Amino acid sequence: MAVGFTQDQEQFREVVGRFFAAKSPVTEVRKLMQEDRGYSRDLWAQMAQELGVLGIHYPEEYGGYGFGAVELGIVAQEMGRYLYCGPYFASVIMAGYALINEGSQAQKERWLPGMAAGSILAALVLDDLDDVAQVGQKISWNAQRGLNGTADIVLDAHNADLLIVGAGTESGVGLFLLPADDSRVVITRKTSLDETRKLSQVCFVDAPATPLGDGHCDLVRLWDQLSTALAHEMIGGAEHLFNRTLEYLKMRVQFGRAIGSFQALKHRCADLLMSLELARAATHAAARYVAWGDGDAYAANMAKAMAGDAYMAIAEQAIQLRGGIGFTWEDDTHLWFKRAKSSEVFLGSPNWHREALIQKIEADQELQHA
Amino acid sequence: MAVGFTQDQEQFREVVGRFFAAKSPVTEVRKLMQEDRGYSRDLWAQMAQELGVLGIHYPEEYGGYGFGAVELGIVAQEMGRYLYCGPYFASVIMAGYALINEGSQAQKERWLPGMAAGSILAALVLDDLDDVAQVGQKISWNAQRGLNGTADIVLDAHNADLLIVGAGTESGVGLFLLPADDSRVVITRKTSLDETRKLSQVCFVDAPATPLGDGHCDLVRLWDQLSTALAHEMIGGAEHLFNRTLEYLKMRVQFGRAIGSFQALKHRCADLLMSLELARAATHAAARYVAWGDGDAYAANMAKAMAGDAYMAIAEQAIQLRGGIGFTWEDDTHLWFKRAKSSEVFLGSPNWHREALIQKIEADQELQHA
Amino acid sequence: MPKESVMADAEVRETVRSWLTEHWDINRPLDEWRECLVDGGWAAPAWPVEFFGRGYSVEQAALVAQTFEEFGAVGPAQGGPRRLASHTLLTHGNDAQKQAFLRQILTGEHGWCQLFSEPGSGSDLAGLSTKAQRVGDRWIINGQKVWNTSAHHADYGLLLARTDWDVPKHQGLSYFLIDMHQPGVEVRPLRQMNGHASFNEVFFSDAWVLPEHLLGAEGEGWSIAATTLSIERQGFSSERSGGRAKNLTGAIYDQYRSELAVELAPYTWYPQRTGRVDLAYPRAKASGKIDDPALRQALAKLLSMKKSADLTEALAAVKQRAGNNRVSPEGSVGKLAASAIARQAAHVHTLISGAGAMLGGDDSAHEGVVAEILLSVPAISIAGGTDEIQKNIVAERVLGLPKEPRFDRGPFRDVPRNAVDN
Amino acid sequence: MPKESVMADAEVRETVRSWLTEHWDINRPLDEWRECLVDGGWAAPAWPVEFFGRGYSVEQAALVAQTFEEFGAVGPAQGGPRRLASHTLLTHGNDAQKQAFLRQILTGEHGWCQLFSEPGSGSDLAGLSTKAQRVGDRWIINGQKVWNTSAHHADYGLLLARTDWDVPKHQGLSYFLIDMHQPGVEVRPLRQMNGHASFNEVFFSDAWVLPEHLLGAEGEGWSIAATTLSIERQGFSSERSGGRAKNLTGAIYDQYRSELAVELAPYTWYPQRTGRVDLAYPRAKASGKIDDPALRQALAKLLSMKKSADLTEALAAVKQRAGNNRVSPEGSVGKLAASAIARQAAHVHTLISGAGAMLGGDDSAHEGVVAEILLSVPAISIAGGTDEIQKNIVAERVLGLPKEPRFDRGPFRDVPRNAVDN
Repeated sequence: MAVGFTQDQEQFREVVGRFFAAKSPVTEVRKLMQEDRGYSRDLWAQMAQELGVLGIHYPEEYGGYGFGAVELGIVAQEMGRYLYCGPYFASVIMAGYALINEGSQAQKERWLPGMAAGSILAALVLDDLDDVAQVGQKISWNAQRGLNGTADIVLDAHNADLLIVGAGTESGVGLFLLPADDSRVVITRKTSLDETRKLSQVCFVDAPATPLGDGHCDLVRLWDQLSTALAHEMIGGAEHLFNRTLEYLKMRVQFGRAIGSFQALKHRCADLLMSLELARAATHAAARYVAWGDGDAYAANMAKAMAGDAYMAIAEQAIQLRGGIGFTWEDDTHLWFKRAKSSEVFLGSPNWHREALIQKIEADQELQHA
Repeated sequence: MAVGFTQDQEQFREVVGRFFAAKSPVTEVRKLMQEDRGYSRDLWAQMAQELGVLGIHYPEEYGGYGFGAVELGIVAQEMGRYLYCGPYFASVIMAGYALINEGSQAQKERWLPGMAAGSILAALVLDDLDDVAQVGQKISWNAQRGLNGTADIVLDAHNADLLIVGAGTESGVGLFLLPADDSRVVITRKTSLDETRKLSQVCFVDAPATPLGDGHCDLVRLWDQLSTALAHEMIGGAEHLFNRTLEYLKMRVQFGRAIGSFQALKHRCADLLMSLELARAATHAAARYVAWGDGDAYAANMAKAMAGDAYMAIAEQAIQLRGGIGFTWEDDTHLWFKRAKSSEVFLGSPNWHREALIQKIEADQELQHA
Repeated sequence: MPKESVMADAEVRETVRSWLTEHWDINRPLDEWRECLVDGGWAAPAWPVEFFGRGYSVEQAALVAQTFEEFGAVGPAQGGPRRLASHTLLTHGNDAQKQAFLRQILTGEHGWCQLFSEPGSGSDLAGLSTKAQRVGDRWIINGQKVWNTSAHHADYGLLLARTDWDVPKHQGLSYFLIDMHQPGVEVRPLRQMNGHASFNEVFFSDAWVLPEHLLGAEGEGWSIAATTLSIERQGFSSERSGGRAKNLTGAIYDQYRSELAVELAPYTWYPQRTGRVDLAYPRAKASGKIDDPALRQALAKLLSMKKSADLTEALAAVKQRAGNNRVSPEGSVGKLAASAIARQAAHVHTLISGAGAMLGGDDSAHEGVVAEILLSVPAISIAGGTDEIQKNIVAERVLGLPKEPRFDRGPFRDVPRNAVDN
Repeated sequence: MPKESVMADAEVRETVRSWLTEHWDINRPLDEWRECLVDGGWAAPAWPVEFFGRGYSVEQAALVAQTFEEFGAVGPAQGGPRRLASHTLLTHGNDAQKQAFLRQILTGEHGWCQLFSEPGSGSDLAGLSTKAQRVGDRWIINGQKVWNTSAHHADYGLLLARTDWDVPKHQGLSYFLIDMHQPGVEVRPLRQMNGHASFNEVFFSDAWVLPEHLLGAEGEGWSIAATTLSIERQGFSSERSGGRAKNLTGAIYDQYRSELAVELAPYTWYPQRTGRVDLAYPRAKASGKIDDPALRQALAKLLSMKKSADLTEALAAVKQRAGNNRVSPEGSVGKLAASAIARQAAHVHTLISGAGAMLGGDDSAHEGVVAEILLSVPAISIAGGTDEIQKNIVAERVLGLPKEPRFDRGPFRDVPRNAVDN
């Protein structure tokens, strides 16, 4: 069981962390969340050129850096910490993983270099974000009529040049590719609970689309990859909120003493630290599983479930321990709270992932006894 | 929504409480739990003659006092408080309810007066104590071969003169009656986790038995009645442990102060009080439902689930807050802890009762929309 | 005329009804009607005769209100802060103050607000540090208040400020009636995380109060505030309903509805703050999520908690009516239970929505209500005293556990406090 | 002979192997073999040459142990309390004390026990009140200890007692080596709620200690106790396994097994104390309860907590090896996680057993193990420092939150304490 990070990875985390600390201060977050586009094109270009993270986990032959889930996880964790606003999760992670996993060589050559360079934005359209087994029930594809159906919640579809769409076919669920500006695609913006993450409804009416690769795909693998990246983002956010809360507890005085000296609050913080530490260990283990198959097949489920619970618990307490001020718009806590709530339910609830974990153990046991 | 008790009922509670405080001190509990019989015949006679609680909820025409679930609940609550050891739950409550509910007039005349007078002990044999819907799967009855099968856990069967047995028949599950000393009944004593409650396995081999009433029965109603009585017993135990723990926290000094002045412990006690108050309210509501049909059909399920969770939470903390001494045999806490654990799983776990609650709501809704 | 306190119920009803028959007119302007109400003693029948009332008992006053309701007549100006002001004035005001303010409260001419909490003193209200200094013939006020509902349209404020820094914190406070329309008072709306702006911040920069608007004596502020807070704790649920009049047709009703809309605006999200347990089962059923066993467990827990909390509250009410006035466990856990229920409800609504909980505003389920639940529930364990304070109270007053050691018993000047205050 | 600290691994192994080849004999009596071991310096190779050791590094000593294990040779006398005694003596004993006691620890001639905790001072160990008074040429001991594993067959005890009541509590303690075989010492077994009796209570009534058996100086007891406690925290898991030797055939192994059986008797239920996570999935599967969705949720939580706690522990170990010795969050939450895991495991085992959990003793599932789990798990959040103390430590040392106010800083005589002490 490998644990921990290499020195290079630690250094990379520092560089990425410093970058977003500088480029994604909360004033910027508050500005972008009000806007429809929701991200800065300048910063996107810097992320491609200066920081080099847009294609961090794409193979080098397609303009990427050839790293894997561990390094991508570092980026996601730091983005989550600073609540970075932009289509990174939608394009680089979601659509990127889909292309890497399933794309033909030609498709990868056509799209990945542009995505890594920052000139192309893609979005992955899944018609179910609760349960991977339900994907492809509401959108169908066949060779004659192309894509038909609706996905209710799609990240950053309104910013995308390219859509990759999960759709049911006669022979299972496949991924399909089409330009986002096709007239038979209707993208309708939706209001988000977490306004730092832009959502749309995407509707297809006889929209022609090309199969990604051979039209078959391993959706469970993709779901695990995305869940793992999301868990990292959550851990970063949870760390930030937890640290901010500790600072507040040390500074805020009531009844003549810092409220952090009240034992009930101290013990609560110890409990939160435990959840956070365990969730972080699970999340980093999931990255190693996704990267190298090292560890348990349920690693991503464990990570997403634990990170989701820990982030929400910390977010709730971050408000509660601030009292009234924590409930105001002016205070920043709610921005992370909303991200926590939205991430909790995105790509499977903690309950869903726990059920998936047991199913994987059962499958594994059956394999062993077969 | 009626709430609260009448003055008569409050007075009755006081009388019963004083009785068991005097007659069931913990020294007596420790003595009886070591013995195989597990109860005092003298005390049983006093309970019949002086206290008059053996037939508290039996109709007066059968030697009972004609009271209902509320008064029976008061008795059960006080017994649970003092950890009364004896076949009250098995005979008076379990077998008693079965007879009252389903017995023919002749059967009630034959058995209830003796049970109320303390001269006859009965036991209710159910082959499943987890799920009322599973009763009658392991024991069967037919007119030719009588009873066959095994119940793994039966309360106080070894003390019983009379057995009432739930068994599957061609036309559903029924209750059947036979003397406990029939040679085709094998009663094997089992070790209990909670040694204040004596258990046996009961096995039938072609044992002749008479149908109770017409051989059909409303097991769900019976299960609700028993669960409600058990919930009362749990509330009494929980109250006792909680009060004892508060006393300890006020008395025990560490670091130069009473440990009850530490905020983390104070807040924990406030949380426990909340669980206890809510569970008690639910339990007393269940008694009113069982007695008069007043309230929700799921009242007993709500009570059993909440009382089970509250009692276990209080029992765990009663040990934890005492530290090492709470883990010793010498300290009395474990006696109640074991009763709490054993009651948690007896007649359906909290999870089972919650599921049952939802099923009843669904049934009710369908009825309303039908 | 029979002595009113011994009037039979039927007689009260009849008196009201005949008076209304004579005076009620749906085409009368609302303010004029309210003047008439006050003149007739019907705006506050339980108040003393010398102060616009009729000296009725509380039960009789309730009968009057009920008769108004049946008749479809609009009552006196209501609104939480107005009631806080009138009851505090009735208890602690001198005759001149009562004469000066009570009438305009009932007619609705004056709006009021409460100015207690401060950014630096939330749970520790008595640790507030807004300063009132006597300079010449005036009190000069400097400091900041927060959570002031209705302050943006209030004419007067109930102000708690520190007049003595050399005594323990509870002893140095005084209670003022402050004119909100003056240059030294600035009111800014305060937006919450759920998007609503139900409260204000109020800034005082050399604002002033006349000496005759000190309520009670200097240094008595804390005990007077206790009266205000106890009225606040009784809640405003009945007043917030608006009654039958809000659905009737006629000119005066239109005016009444406009008034109501303004006064109730801060509270539209309050039902969501409780978690909307009422929506849980119907939403689970409608969405098909009722078949998820884990949801069923969570839902059963929620419904059990809610039902047993209702039972507990009912029991507490019975005991209170029976005159059992000591702090009862049933009553004291109600607030904690409400928090636990709201949190569990938010959890259940999240489970029902699944990824749908990513949507906000009107795109959220149930016409936007679900997002509002998720973003409002955090308030319930904070507003009106945090759960932490409530647990201290339960542990000490109900369970008799020893008190926390105190570090703020000395002169307030020497008590450590937040930098923002100094 | 090359300097041992620079000996290559292979050379260490070879030296051990050739010595064992020469001396090891399975028909030799165990006590004779242990004398031989000590004489050869192999009983404690990491100890100094002048005290029965060879001055090896910790890594080299581990190699020696490994080679013994491979060879199938029995090592020196082990057992937790003996190791506490020897390490504390090595660090704080004078030469005479080391000469007097260390050899008989290694040979197994003397058993030891720890005499720290008292009924009146559990979490607050430094608040202990067993009294040591200098009377003539002896220290006279009066008081009571508790949780003393092995005290019933110990020859000597590590005793912490109060010698000065007029200084703050940590400063008034002294550390004694007490002869357990004397009339003033009474040892009584202490039974736990799970039926086992792993501990003892020890009562001192005018028991005595020779002045030369005061360890360190008078008043230094607390800092010496810290050494003992830090060794205790390292755990005894490897020693408790008994190694390969416990399964081999031969006279000396029989003797070793008897010794082991006595020493390990108190610990047979320790695995159950952790909740036996290893049994959860197999039992759920075998019972068919795995199909219960609520159980699946609880089980998944359990397995996730366990797995991530293992990962966290592994990470803490990596960091510690990397020389990062400051208190790390990873290390500090381990004990809390173990408690949470054990509680969750008990919950899961309860769900699996259902009404079967009513059975106890051997009638309980898995040959009685399940009942033992349910009745042993409460110990894990208490033993070795309660969760409450651990949370204080995490909050203060890891998270840097302010300390609790203290009420026990003055002379111990004036500090409030439990009636039982006085």
